[in-house]
Amino acid sequence: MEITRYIFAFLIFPGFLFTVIVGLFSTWVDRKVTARVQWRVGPPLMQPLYDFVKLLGKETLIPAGGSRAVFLSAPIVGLVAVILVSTILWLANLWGTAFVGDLIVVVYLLVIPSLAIMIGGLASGNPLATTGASREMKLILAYELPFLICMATVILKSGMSIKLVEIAKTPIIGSISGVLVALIALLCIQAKLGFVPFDVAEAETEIMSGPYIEYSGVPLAVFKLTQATMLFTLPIFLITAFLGGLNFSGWGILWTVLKYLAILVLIVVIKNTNPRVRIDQAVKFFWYYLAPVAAAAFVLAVFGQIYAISWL
Amino acid sequence: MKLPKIRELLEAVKAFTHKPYTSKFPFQPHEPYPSFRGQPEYNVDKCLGCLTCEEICPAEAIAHQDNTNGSAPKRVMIHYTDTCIFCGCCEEACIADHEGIKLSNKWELAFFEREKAFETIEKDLQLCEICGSVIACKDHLKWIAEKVGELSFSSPTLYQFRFKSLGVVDDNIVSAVKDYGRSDRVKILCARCRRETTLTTA
Amino acid sequence: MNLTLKALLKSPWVFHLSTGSCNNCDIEILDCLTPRFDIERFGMRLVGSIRHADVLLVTGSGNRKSMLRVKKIYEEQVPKPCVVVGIGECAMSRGMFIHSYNCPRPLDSDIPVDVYIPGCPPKPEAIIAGVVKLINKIKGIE
Amino acid sequence: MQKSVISIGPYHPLQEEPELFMLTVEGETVVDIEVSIGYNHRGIEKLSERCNFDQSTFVIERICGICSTSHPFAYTRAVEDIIPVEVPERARYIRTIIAEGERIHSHLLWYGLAGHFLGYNTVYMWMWKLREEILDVMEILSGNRNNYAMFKPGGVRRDINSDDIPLALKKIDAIIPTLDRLKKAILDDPVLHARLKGIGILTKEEAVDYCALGPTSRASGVARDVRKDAPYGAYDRVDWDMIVTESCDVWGKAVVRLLEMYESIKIVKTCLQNLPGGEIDLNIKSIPPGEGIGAHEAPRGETFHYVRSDGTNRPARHKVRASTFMNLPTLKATVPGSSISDATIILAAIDPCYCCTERMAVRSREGKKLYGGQELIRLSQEKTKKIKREMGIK
Ligand code: SF4
Ligand code: SF4
Ligand code: SF4
Ligand code: SF4
Ligand code: SF4
Ligand code: SF4
Ligand code: SF4
Ligand code: SF4
Repeated sequence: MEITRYIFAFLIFPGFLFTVIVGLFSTWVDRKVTARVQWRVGPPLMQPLYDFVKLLGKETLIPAGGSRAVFLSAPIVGLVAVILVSTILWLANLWGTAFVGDLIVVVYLLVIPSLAIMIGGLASGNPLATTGASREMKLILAYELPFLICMATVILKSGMSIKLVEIAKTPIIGSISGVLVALIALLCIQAKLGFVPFDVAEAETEIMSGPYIEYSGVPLAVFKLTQATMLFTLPIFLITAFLGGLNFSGWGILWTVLKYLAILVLIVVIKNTNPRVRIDQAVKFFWYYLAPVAAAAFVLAVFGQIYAISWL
Repeated sequence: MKLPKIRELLEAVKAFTHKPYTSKFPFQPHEPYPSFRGQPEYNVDKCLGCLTCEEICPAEAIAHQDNTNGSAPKRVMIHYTDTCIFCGCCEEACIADHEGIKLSNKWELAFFEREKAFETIEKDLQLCEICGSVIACKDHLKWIAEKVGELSFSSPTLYQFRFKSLGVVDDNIVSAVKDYGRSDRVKILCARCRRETTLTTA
Repeated sequence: MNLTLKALLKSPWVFHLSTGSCNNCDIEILDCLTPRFDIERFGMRLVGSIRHADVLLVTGSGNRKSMLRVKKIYEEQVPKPCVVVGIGECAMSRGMFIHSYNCPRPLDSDIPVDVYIPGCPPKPEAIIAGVVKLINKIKGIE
Repeated sequence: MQKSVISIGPYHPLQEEPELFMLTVEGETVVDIEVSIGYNHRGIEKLSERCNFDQSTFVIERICGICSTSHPFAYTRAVEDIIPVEVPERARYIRTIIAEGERIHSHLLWYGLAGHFLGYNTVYMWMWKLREEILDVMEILSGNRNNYAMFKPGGVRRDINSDDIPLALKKIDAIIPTLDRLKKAILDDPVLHARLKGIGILTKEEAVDYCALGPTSRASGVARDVRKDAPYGAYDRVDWDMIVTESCDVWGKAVVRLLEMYESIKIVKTCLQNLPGGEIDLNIKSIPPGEGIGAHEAPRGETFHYVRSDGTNRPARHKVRASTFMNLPTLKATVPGSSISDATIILAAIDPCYCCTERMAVRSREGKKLYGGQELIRLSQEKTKKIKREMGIK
């Protein structure tokens, strides 16, 4: 019975189906907010779905020079990873189902979509895609460092727990170091999502969508879906790790939805009020500015923990 | 004062809270400014068929076709929608007080078949009463006759035509026969036949 | 109408090809994206890679050098189904450049064009109206 | 490090027009750039020679949509230079209004596109929103958003209706507050500073050596502007300043364009308010044999036309030298050494457009360059020698 429950959890709720639907809705929020910030009307609610269905119906062209199997499987690997993350996060938040170290697993799984993009790009054999892939790699190296320090701080602040259930119970945002790491993690997530100012890897006007350049039809649809689900999953992760998790009792539902939308809108507004940075600037930004700040926050948190000062 | 990023954010918030700038088109019709240069259109009543517009058109978007077979010879003025650049030269040059062809306000012109991308009007043609070649459109001759007033009596083509249009002379003289007599001189003639009759009849 | 086609009409991603134009039509296409016209309202997006395109917006008078590319793009690189929209007088009869030695043939003698939008340049409204007209036509036939 | 070639174009989201940049890169660094154009060549000069003087303005207008006033302006000045005549005062003002309106919309367009290249689509949208208002003004005044069809040798084709002027002025005034906000926002944006400052340096000496024009040269401290140096139109009748910066980088070019918009707004407003009465056209009947030159400061720099008349109603020779033709080679100085990301914005910074710049290089089918300009000149000289030899001419 247990196994069917997990299969259900993975495929329907809160896994694949749920994540995809809310993910597509999130892309709509993204596009709508973008449009409104730019004085436009923006797409209708069902637009992401139309886009997805349309891509499914299109011809899939496979580049001649590339490796077929890798090229086609890369998007699926990425998608599965995100769905797994989403399932774990929701199970932890909803039913308290968790295993020790699920935080670590989630952090690892979150790297996989980026790797998938990279591998897919490399497999297509297009020079622009290769450039995009190499940028993606540099970007991963750049943002993972501060991101991991943030996670360490989170673990520290929630009493050395690496279980999401327990982390979700402590709203880490309620202290100086908490605010700092939350902001840093937000920027890291901006980079993970491949949003401006950190969209160097797919920079449309520089390298024509980079790794995606050769993708069309179904695999492209899967990539788009991956991005959509990321857009849903990463804010949820942020909420779980920093903002006291999801709560579904009474007014908690409203509060949860508000938290989610606020983070989403924040991400979108950052995306729309900044130009793209150069890859070297991005690396510098994450390593020379964010990483030290994150480390400082960590140190603060350590002090806070030792001297039991909760606001540090 | 330096306010990095603040102004962008304010503008973003402003845009977000205000109504979008987007026009209602296509749900509401779009009306361009009155001066807008849209599709040129012939006015079949005003146009004289003089071909000035064809001559002047920089894109060669205007052409004509003379159908002289049949009882009512016609000149078809053709305006090619797929070539016109909406410059307005034709209207500017039109001898009929700029009213024979006029730029309208129409801008919604999309079509599917390029073979049909033209508009036509038909004008009655006057043929030479001897050789049957094209002289000009009837309206054009009438216009010239009116312009030059009594001076048109110096040209049989003009006064004959004037008489006919006034109904003084029967309109249906068909005499495509050369009699080399003086009567040839009082016919509506093309330049070539006019010269010939003038030179050969005493 | 089948689902794919329906979705296609709801989300036409456009790719813009210029074959030797004066630039104006191209700019008016870009204008369609901007706040006043916002074709994203209809699910249209301008995409960067030919592989992602459903609609080719072609402008320009069919310059010898670029037509080679355009033909190749249309025949080999665009995933089908794909419609072609000819924008501006140049893309129909070649407009002002009809006598140019470097624009030997009109666009539609090389690739099939589904709808023509006249104008020099056409107003962005005209471009939108033309695409809407095409969508209606496809809907009507299916 | 291994070198590879990245081609930007011929169809690339960076450009509205097809052209091919071949960037030779080592990793992310561009070491060489080669420009291949010809995707846009329409043989305008030859087309112009088969039109009459009046019709030529329409071909010339369609050299390019953004300079759709600059080219006719320079051309009509060249034709008037043959006769020679001075156009009526009112026509001078109308010409100036249209030309400056074009500059405003062209610079706004550049801003939008530059933002787009930087992934800053919001700027693109905001700027083009303002541009719409200017295009409305142009539609009110000339009857079309672009390709205004206003110029003709000897004056202007259409008058500006005095009833339209208040509306036009109102629309122009309405964009100023927003433009102010955006100006300050752009000037303060730290990320833009990080992206644009210190890249694509074109020193003053290089600007002079490459004969850079317009904002490209004025951003390198070369104070040159046809409108000031040899005033025409109504440019000596209104008060305005030439914008020059010394920073030599992409940022400088952006600032020049930003401030120039204000000057243009000033010129348009003054001209609209002080529009003199009188004739708008000289009704030139014939053009005597002779040759003439005309120049106009287009949004991208000086546009230059040469027209020779043989006394017929057509130009016997018409030569166009547009601004981008001079600005394009500066990329040789500015691009190598930068990263791919910078290269795109440096390319964009000269506001390139190739409609008017179509010249020749010979490539094989595989894209290998066979002959460049130098070789072609050499071949041409050899052929001339050969012909001379055959004809027995020393
Ligand atoms: S004489 Fe006749 S052909 Fe010559 S300009 Fe006058 S109307 Fe035209
Ligand atoms: S508007 Fe211009 S292009 Fe069109 S028919 Fe008239 S003269 Fe010809
Ligand atoms: S009357 Fe006007 S519209 Fe008619 S043919 Fe002559 S110029 Fe053209
Ligand atoms: S000489 Fe005779 S044929 Fe020639 S233009 Fe004059 S009237 Fe006509
Ligand atoms: S149709 Fe007109 S505006 Fe469009 S590209 Fe051709 S010449 Fe330019
Ligand atoms: S410089 Fe650019 S905008 Fe000006 S005419 Fe040339 S191509 Fe057009
Ligand atoms: S140089 Fe270019 S524009 Fe000039 S004639 Fe030769 S091909 Fe034509
Ligand atoms: S050789 Fe060069 S400079 Fe001399 S006329 Fe020819 S193109 Fe001009």
